[in-house]
Order: sequence, then C-alpha cells, then structure tokens
Amino acid sequence: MEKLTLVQAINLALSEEMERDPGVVVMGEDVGKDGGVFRATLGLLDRFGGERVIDTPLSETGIIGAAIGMAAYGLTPVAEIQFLGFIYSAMEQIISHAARLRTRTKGRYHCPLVIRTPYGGGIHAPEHHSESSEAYFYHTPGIKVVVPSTPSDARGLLKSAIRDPDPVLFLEPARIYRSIKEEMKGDDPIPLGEARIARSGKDITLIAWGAMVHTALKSAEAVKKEGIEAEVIDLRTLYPMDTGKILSSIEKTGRGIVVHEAPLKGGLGGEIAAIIQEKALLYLEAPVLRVAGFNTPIPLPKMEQVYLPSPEKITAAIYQTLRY
Amino acid sequence: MEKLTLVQAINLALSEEMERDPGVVVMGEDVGKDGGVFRATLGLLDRFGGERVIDTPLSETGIIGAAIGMAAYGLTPVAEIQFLGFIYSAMEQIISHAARLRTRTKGRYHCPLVIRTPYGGGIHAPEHHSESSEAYFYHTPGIKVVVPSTPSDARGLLKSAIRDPDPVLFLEPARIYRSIKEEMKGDDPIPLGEARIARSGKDITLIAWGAMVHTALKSAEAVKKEGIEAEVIDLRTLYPMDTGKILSSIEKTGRGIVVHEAPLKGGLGGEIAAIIQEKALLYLEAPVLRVAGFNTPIPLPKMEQVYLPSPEKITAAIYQTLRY
Amino acid sequence: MPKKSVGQFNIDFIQILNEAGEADPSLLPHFTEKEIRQFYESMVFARLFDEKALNLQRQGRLGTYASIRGQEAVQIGAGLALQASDWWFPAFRDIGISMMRGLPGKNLFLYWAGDERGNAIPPGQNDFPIAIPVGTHIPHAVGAAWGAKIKKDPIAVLVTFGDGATSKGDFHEGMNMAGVFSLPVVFLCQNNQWAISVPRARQTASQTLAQKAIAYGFPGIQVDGNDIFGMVQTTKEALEKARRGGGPTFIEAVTYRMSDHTTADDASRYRSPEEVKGWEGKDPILRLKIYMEKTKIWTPAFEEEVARNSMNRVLNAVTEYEAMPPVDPGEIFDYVFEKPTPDLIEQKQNLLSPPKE
Amino acid sequence: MPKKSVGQFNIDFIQILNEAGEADPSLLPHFTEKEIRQFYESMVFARLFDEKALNLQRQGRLGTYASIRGQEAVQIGAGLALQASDWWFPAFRDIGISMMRGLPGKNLFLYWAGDERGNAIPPGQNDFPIAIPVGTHIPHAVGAAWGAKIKKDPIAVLVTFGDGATSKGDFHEGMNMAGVFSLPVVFLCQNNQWAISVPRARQTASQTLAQKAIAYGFPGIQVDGNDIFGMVQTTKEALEKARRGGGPTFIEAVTYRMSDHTTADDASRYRSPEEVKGWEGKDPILRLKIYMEKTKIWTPAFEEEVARNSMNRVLNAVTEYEAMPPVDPGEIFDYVFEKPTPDLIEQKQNLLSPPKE
Ligand SMILES: Cc1ncc(C[n+]2csc(CCOP(=O)(O)OP(=O)(O)O)c2C)c(N)n1
Ligand SMILES: Cc1ncc(C[n+]2csc(CCOP(=O)(O)OP(=O)(O)O)c2C)c(N)n1
Ligand SMILES: [Mg+2]
Ligand SMILES: [Mg+2]
Repeated sequence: MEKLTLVQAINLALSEEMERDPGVVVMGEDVGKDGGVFRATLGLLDRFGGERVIDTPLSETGIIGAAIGMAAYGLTPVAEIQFLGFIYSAMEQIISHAARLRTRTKGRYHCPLVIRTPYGGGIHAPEHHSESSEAYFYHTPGIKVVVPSTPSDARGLLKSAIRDPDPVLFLEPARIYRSIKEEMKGDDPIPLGEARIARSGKDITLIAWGAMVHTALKSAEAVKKEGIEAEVIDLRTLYPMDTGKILSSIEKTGRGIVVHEAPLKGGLGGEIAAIIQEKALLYLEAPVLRVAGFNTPIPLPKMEQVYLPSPEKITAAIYQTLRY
Repeated sequence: MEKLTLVQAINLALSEEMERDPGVVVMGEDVGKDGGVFRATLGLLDRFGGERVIDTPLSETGIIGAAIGMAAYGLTPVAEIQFLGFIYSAMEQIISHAARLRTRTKGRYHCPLVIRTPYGGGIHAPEHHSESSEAYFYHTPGIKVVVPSTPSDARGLLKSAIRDPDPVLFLEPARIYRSIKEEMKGDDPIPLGEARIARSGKDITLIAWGAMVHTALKSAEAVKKEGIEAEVIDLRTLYPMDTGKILSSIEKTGRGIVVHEAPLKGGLGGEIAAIIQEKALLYLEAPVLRVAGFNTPIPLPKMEQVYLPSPEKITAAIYQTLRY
Repeated sequence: MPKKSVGQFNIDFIQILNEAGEADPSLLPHFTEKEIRQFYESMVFARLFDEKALNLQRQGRLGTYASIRGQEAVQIGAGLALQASDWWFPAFRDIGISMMRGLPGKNLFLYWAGDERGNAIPPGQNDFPIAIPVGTHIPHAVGAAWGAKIKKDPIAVLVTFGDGATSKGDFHEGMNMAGVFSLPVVFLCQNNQWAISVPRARQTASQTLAQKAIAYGFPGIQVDGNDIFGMVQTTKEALEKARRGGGPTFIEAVTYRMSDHTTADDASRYRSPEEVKGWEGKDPILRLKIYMEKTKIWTPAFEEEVARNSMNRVLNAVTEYEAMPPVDPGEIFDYVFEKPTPDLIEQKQNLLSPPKE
Repeated sequence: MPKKSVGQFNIDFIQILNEAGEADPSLLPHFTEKEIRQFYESMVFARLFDEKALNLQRQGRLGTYASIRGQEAVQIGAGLALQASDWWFPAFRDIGISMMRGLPGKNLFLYWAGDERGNAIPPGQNDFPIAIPVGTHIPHAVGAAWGAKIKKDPIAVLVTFGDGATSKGDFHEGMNMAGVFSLPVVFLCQNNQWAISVPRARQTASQTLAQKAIAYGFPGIQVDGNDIFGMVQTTKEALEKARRGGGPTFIEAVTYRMSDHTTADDASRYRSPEEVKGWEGKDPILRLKIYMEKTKIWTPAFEEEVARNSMNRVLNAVTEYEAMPPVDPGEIFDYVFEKPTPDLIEQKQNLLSPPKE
C-alpha cells in the first residue's frame, strides 16, 4: 500500500468511517470545499455531500454545542476545531455538557462526539496556533483524550475514537502532519487506552506523546552513542492512561522522564510523575523529571524552539537522572 | 473588632479597596441591588454607586471580556462569576487574553483584573454549582490563583489580589462562607505566594487549600489521639506556589498527602507530588498520596459527601502512608 | 442610489385572550370545550405541583427549587403544542412543560432534591435534562434539529429559555446556525422580566426580545405569555412550520416570574411589591377561568374535580418520590463512560470495599 | 389590540462615491483637496505596503501574512476618522488602520514574522494588539469604552472585525453590553464576503449584517466599504456621536477580500475568478482616482510623488525591520507578570545558564 502522511491517514480514516457508518458527519470551519486548512477533510464533501460534510459559521461554541445535540439525536459528529487554541470558547459545552451527558442522564443519553483539532508548536504559526492544552481535558471527567504520533496510529486511533460511544478529543500534532510517511499497518481500529513502546531500552524511560515522541526518540538515539538505552513510551491515549505500561517500564529502568510541550506547571508531567512515585517509589533510582514548555505562553515562531522540548534538553535530563 | 465570616471579610476587603482606590470597579450578575447571591457585595451599590458596582447582563464572556478592556484602560475591575461552574464560557477570554495581555504586548498593556468566584462542594447546590476546577487555571500561564481558607486570609489575600497588577483568580470556598467567624488579624494585605502552616507537626504533611484545610485539620485532630502529629499546610496561593514551605515540611516529616476536592486525575495533587519527588526524593519515607474527588463529575447533593474528601478518607491515607 | 433602505422589519405582538378574559374572535382558533378544559386543568395542576414543591422545600424535604408561578400559560401552551415525536430542550424553570411531556412528578422532586435520577428521562420521551448553565442548551436543540433534518425525520425541536439567556453567546451561535441551515427548531423565550435581580431592561437594550431574530434572518414574534390561547396557537404554528421544512421561529412570550428566583432568593430585595401586584391581575389561570365562566364552560363542579384530581396527582408524586430507595453510591462511576475506565473501576472498588487497614 | 406591530426597523445603505467615480452631491461632505489627496496617498501606501509584505513572505523573509487588498477604503477611512485620543481594537487584517494610527511599519513586519515585539504598541498610541482568535477583542473594546465612560473621558472606541466574527458569541455579548450601558463604542464590521472559505451567505442568514444591531437596540448602518468618502463620513459621525455620549453604532462596510485569506491559503479552491474579477471594477483606489481626475485633483506628477513617497516609506520599514537585533530569549519570561514568579526566575536562569553537567 502507498505510504501516507499523518494528515492523509486521518483523511483516510474519516472517509473509511463515513463509508462504514452513514451517521458519521464531519463539521467545522472550512472542512468542506476547502478540505480543511490542513486538508484533513479533502475530498469528503465531493464524496459524501453537503449534508454530511458541513462548512459551519465561525462559531466554536455553536459547532460543539450543535454537535452535542446531533450526537444525542443519534448521529456521530466529527467536529473540527481549526486549531486547539480556538477551542476555549467551547469549554463550557465540552466540560459541562459533552463530557457529562451520560452521567447527568444516568445513561439515557450519551454523546458519541469526536473533536478533532491540530495542536502543538513547531509549525511557525501565528499567535494562538501552537497550543498544547491537553491537560485541561485530561482533568475533565467524561472525555477521552487521544494523540497519535504516527500515520498508522492516527488512522487506527481515529477509527476507534469515532466508534467510541463517548466524547473523544482527538489531538493531531500539526508539526508532524506531513513530516513522516508510512505504510498503513492493517486497517483495524487501534484500541484507546493502550500505550505503545516506541523504542525499547533498559536504562531510562522517556514518556511522550504526539510530536514529542519523535523528539524523545532523537534523544534516545543520541544517548545510545554513550551506551545508554532509553525506552520511549508513546502514550497514544492520554485518558484513559495506560499506567500499566508506564509502571512496568519504570520497574525495569528505575528512571523516568516525561516530555511535553505544554507549560510545565500543571501539565501532565506532574500527573505521570505522581502516579509513578505512588505506585513504584521503591523502584525509583532518581526523581522522575519533566522536560516541558516553560510556565509562559508559547512564544511566537521566532522563539518557539527555545520554548519547546528539544532532543538536547531531553538528553541533558537523561544525564541528570542517570547521575542522580 | 467584631468577628466576621469569610463572606463578610470579603465584603469588607472590597469596600476597603474601593474606598482606597476609585479605580476599583465591582461587576457581575446580581452584584448590585441584590448584593450578590451570597451577599459578598452587599451594600457596595449604595455606598459606591452604579458606575462602580455594576449589575451586568447574563454574559460571562462579556463580563470577563469587558473587564479586560476596562483593566487595560486603567481601571481595576473585580468581576464576579456567580459560580466557578459558570466560568467556562469565559475561558477563551481568560486564557487567550487576560493571562497574556502583558506578554503579548511586551508590557505595553497589563491586566489588573480580579475574578472572584465561589467554588467547591458541600453546599447542597444544584448541578454545576460545586466545581473545583482550579487546576485549569494553575496550568494557564499568566494568571495567579488564590484560595483563602479563613476570614482574615480572605480579607488580606483579596486586598493583595486587587492591588496586584496582573490577573488573579480568587476562589472563594462557598462551603465555609459562613461557617467560621474570626476577628480580623490586622488590615494589611497578605502577600500572594506564601503558604501558611495551619498546624505544626512532625510525622506527616497534609497539603490543602480552601475548605479542605479544615477537613485536613479535622483529620489531624483525629490522628493526634494515636500520637501522630500531622502538619497541615494551607497553600493560600496556588500559583505562584510556595514550594519552599512544602519542601521544608516534607524534609521534616518525610511523608505527604495532598487533599483536594477536584477530580484526582490531572488535579493539583499530581503537580505537588511531582514537585516533592523531584526536589525531595531522598527524604520520602513513603509515596506522596492524594486524597481527592473521584474521576467523575461531582455528584448532586445526595451523593456529594461520598465524593468529597472527608476527615476519614484523609485519616485512612495517613495510616497508609505511615505503614508504608 | 446614494442612501437607500436595504432592510425593513416588523415585529408583531399577538394576544388572543386578554386580561379581562375576552378572546379576540378574529384570532381565536377553534378550540373544543374539552380542549379548553384541558388547558385549565393542566395549568391548575402545574400551579399546585409548584406550590407543593415550594412547600416541600420549606419543610426541608426538597433542595433549592425554581418556581414557575405565573408562567403556566407559556408552559402548558408549549407542552400542548408539542407532539410526542418532537424533541424538547428545557431550561431549569420548566416543570410545566416537563409534566405535559409525561415526566413523572417524582423525577422533578428527585432532581430538585439533588438526585440525578430525576434527570433520567424515561425512554421514549424525547427530552433533554434541564440545563443549569443558562442558555447553553440552545445549541443542543439546534444540533438535534439538524440531526432530524439530516435523517429526514418530520419532527420539530423546541427549546425554552429565559430572557436572561438571550444575552449568552450560546443563544447567538445557536440562533445563527439555525438560520443558516434553516433547521426545524422553535426558540421559545419565556421573558419573565427578571434574571434573578436583573430586570429585562438591563438585560438588553432592544425594545423587544422578539426582534433579536432579525439578526439571524428568520421570523420573531412576541406573544402574550399569559394568554394560553395565544401560546398554544403560536407555538403550534411555529412547530408545524418547522416540521414542514419552513425553518426556525423565535417566540418571545411576555410573562412574569411571580415568585422569587428560587427558594434561595428573596425578590423583595430588588423589586417592588407594586410591580408584582400589577402582574397578579394578568394571571393566566384567572383569565382563562373568566373566559370559561363567560362561555359557560366553567362550573363549580368542574373546578372541584380539577382541584381534586390535580391534588391527587401531586400527592401521588410526593409519595412516589419519598418512597425512592436511596441512590447506590457505586452509581457515581457507572455512567461516566459506556465502559468504565481502569481508574474508575479502581476508585469504585476502593469506595465500595476500601482496602483493609 | 390582539395583533399589533410592536417594532419597525429600517436599515440604510450609504454610498457617496460610486464605482464609476461619481460622488453624490447631496451626501458629499466638504473635503478639501488636500484631504482628498491624503485619502488617495494613504490608500496607495497601504496597498504598496501590503504588496511588499506578500512579496517578503514569498521570499521567506516574513511568515504567514493576511493581505488587506481591496479593503483600503474601509481602513483608511476609519483610520482618518479616529482621533489620537480614541482607542482602537484591531482584528488581524487591519494594517491599513494600524499605519494610519502611526504604528511603525517595522512592527507590522515583525509581528508577521513571528516576533512579539511587533505587538508592542508605542506609548501614546491607544491601540490594542491584533486579535487572532476571531471576534474575541470585541468585548475588550466595549470594556475600554466603559472605562472611558466611567472616567468621563470624551473619547470613542473603535473595534474592527470581519463578517466571520459576527457569528461568535463574543460579538453578541459585547454588542449587547454596549447597548445596555450605552457605551461610546463603534463596531466596524469589514464584510469582505469571506471567512476563509466560508461565504457571507453561509455565515449568517440575515440579509444584511447591519441589521444585527437591531438585536441590541442601537443603530446599524450599511456602507459601501470601497467608497472612501462614505467610510470617512460614516465612521466620523459614529465616533462623534459616541464621544458626545450618544452611544454605540454598528457599521457594516461592504467590501471584498481581493487576496487569499492569508499566504497559507489558496482561494481559487473555493471561489470563482469571475467573482473576484467583478470586484476589481469596484476597487476603492481606482474609483477615487477617477473622481480626482474628473475633479482635476489628480495629476501624473501627484501620482508619481505618491508612488515614490510610499515606496520610500515601505522600503524604510523593511530596512528597519531587517535591522532589528534578534530577540533576547530571556524575554520569554519577562512579561508574564510584572514581577516574575519564583518558577519563572528559575526557568529563565536554567535557560540562560543551564546547570553545568
Ligand atoms: C451561565 C450561567 N450564569 C449564571 C447562572 C446563575 N443563574 C441561574 S438562573 C440565572 C438567571 C436566569 O434568568 P433567565 O434566563 O431570565 O431565566 P429565569 O430565571 O427568569 O427563568 C442566573 C444568573 C447560571 N445558571 N448559568
Ligand atoms: C475563534 C477563531 N476561530 C477560528 C479561527 C481561524 N480563522 C482565522 S481567520 C478566520 C476567518 C475570519 O473571517 P472574518 O471574520 O470574515 O475576517 P477576514 O479573514 O475576512 O478578515 C478563521 C476561521 C480563528 N482565528 N479564531
Ligand atoms: Mg427571566
Ligand atoms: Mg471576512
């Protein structure tokens, strides 16, 4: 099979799911004629028509709010938010409604809604286009959070997200939308909640997701020259989190580093470190470190590389951990 | 001086600050004639007039958005959101604007805005009235987060919040609005960023804020009978966090428990545990535990006490930690 | 054409039954006597139920409660206009419609007692649970209407909300989408003049709320919300239009919140007794009674029967409510997702059988 | 009064200078020749600057850029109508107004090159930085106007945004507050017919955008946005009214985005060349030139001078922009709060002098 980029894999998953289930509806700003500003929905309008591929007004609250109503009515909306940085006006709809509909109604209604949105830095984009605010959603009860890091995973995880009967935030690392090409590994959905060992190693565990998986892998390659074998875990699903894989890796390596683009403070690095120390304290040879964005907004392109985790920053943290 | 409840102390601080600085403006739903649904703004309209005590339309985005404009224009708005559960539609204004105005303009503008809002459970309130979503704001760069747990602190911290030139989210634990009466300890502002040792002890450190400080204190009293001396830290300011006080307590006790009402997953307990293991791993005799809400929305009143941390749950965690 | 008019708009007000109980013959649809008796009985029942809820609250047998007193005509009218296959998205002050839709009274009491089982709408009843965050359910209604349009279901969707809700962005975004996609949804604003302590004039500077529809390119109309005839008729027409593919309608029902905002509120702090008194004369039940008297539909026996039946239904609901077994705490975890996640399984287990010390 | 009209509304359209370069004498205010020359020169300068920015972007010397081509009359008109003491809240497609306000061209280049120093508005210039999240700056403008009203400053506030922005809740909540509190703010919507690929008709079902003001109880007016005379005049009147305490105005300027949405966009994917062609004939600069020719204000020498001056200014801005020293990475931490918090101090220190290994 032809090799696909991550964004092409998403496009493929969308069309496959729309083919499979006539209830799947794609909606958002510019998803129709334009095929999405990143072309993730390219060709869907021609193939599935304007009732199922809907260009909406500029209206994030309206998009998510209407998608909730559609979902409760029996459709499976896949709503695109053009960039994660524009999702915030829909927070009330997500937190207070999408994520709670099943709980609030004791299961009478549920909300099979997928929110797709590009996220993360490194794409030289204007302000508000490089956000990594996954922690807000991880903290929100009732919604799953998924982040692929490879084209195959993007396809398989998106399929699962669409088939999931509950709301899923599907974060697409824009930085690697086109930088990796890969042959699709089968066309099965990939279950949510299962991390992937992106690289095996025995000396230290690097935990990452999205574009940072590749940054961590680069650092792992770099320290390999010094004889250090880093294991890299790609979480794939942030919630529910595959703590089993994290803990068994840590039990093997005794050392861990969490890497994320979001600001350090209150980011998921804290959560993961807390889980590790709670469940595996006696295995720890050193503190779990966090390599993350600064406690500042992500700067504009001129400075974003200073802000973002880099292989070098991770490598420095690896040495710090090993020397502890 | 007469003893005041927490909500009275807030009322006092508001009137004192409005007296001191004619630029301080109070705004929100029902803050005027009604004096606020909890009466926090009682009497302010009569005293300071309708231009400075503004009943707004039902419009959270508008309230925060307009307050940002006012703040940039040179006033000091103190905006009330009626309950924390209704702040979510203003998240975009808070995250993308209030918290970033100084950064985005390299200091040309800043945003001396205080957002006051009751939060937390235990008040037998309808849906969405018992939220504890402080972690969203802790994770947001550019905004401070303050939570008083006593009347005196409420007054002193609110004064500092109002005088702070940057945005502050001021969370008022509704559950203890009226349950404690206290004489005011001086009328100076209490600096932001300084935790308070609510109770000294040598065996274990309990870290809490808001109403949970009192729950933790009850548990500390309970275990005292068994000869266990728990230290209770009242964080008072969540961001910036007084990690110094946390760490020196842990270095003394070797054991820590974080208590919060918010869901466990992604709550501040993770952040605090991560900081402790990072900076004081070798002092830890046991994992830092978290006693928190479940990973579910907070249930309606009939079940909220099951959900919320209780002295008993904390006590169980204390024993678990001590027996580790 | 240097200066020209590019838009002219008109907003109508409808009143069929006036305060004196007189119906305008040119507007009055044909209602059967039976129908009119049903209007009356339903309004009386709603009022009694409401009074009982306030009572239970005072006795500590119910939590905070939001009374509908004064708004019975809007709610019974809308309830009657809806068909079972239509969908309805309520605000929090809507027990009148809820009961017309068939929600067991027990559910209403449960909900206001802080028990989520009250929100578990019985299967087959196409209604959403109450929206507490004001106005946030408006886009949901729009989405459901969109779903119906996509699925080609010949139904309509009704969404009800207050005057305060019109200030929220959700109202705007939902209304706008309904206009763009010409969706089968009726927006019914119960303008009861107050949003807690904020009077209608302070909520928005627009002369009428109905005119807000002009911003979205579909019809808006103002109705006397204390006129059951006008309410039934206007809502019915709007719903029928929606079912026929005629697109959305915005209805402003002019009414009054006779009670405090909720049992946690004290309206005497912010509004005058004169104002309230003035509205007493516009009471929706009273004016229908006068009309029925005039047209000989009302009899003391009928009144008595209505009172007895209604009170029985209310008391049955109380009995059912108070007979409910307590909630199982384990349920907290059971409806977050279809399948509980590992952390929820663990938390449930710890709650139900805490690890032995 | 069973059925009566309770609101009549009218929306006007204003055009002073038509596409053929003819001015309506009954509406034309007295503009001096000098003023008219300034209109022309400012528009030409804006266009050249815009072209240069597109050029730099193509050469990799600038990041993503949003062209204003076609919208010069709106922007120059509004810029001219503003007084220095007024405040202005821009959207992201507003370099024309920015430059009228005195923002150094260098800042604009810096910003679009991904350098926040471009957002550091010089002291004394009462303008906010660009709002990228669409429409979210509208409430800020309302708040500033509120501040001015409270402080009794006799100024007005202008906020500019696109047709797409009218769909956002922020627009609604801001407009509503402005109406309720009768604030000195002018809402200027640049209806350039597109929001990326979404055409105006798909954005909202309302016939005009101007009529949206009806929902908020204050005047809305539609203007030919390619008519510099109409733009100057309408904006000026609205701002003056605001300064005088007359409350808010909503202006819909009907114009066209001649370019792609940004340099990251390809508009040929979703709109026809014929449509674009049609709007070329309505060009704001061209029609002013025709008018000036007819009224003998235009001369080839003037044209040449304008071109030369404008190009010099543009090139100077490029030079200044490219001479900027690189940003100091430490600045990332310097403007989060007035005083950096301990964690920021630590992070800055680690960045600037990482702990030795
Ligand atoms: C988003 C939001 N903000 C604030 C509140 C608190 N609150 C509850 S009801 C209410 C007033 C609602 O007024 P209106 O929409 O007119 O409905 P009514 O109460 O008159 O039926 C307010 C402010 C809320 N529930 N949701
Ligand atoms: C809240 C938000 N949603 C989406 C975007 C992405 N986006 C940038 S510009 C734009 C269209 C804006 O259209 P309009 O308001 O008409 O302004 P114009 O681009 O035509 O000047 C969109 C969707 C954004 N910046 N902000
Ligand atoms: Mg109301
Ligand atoms: Mg536009």
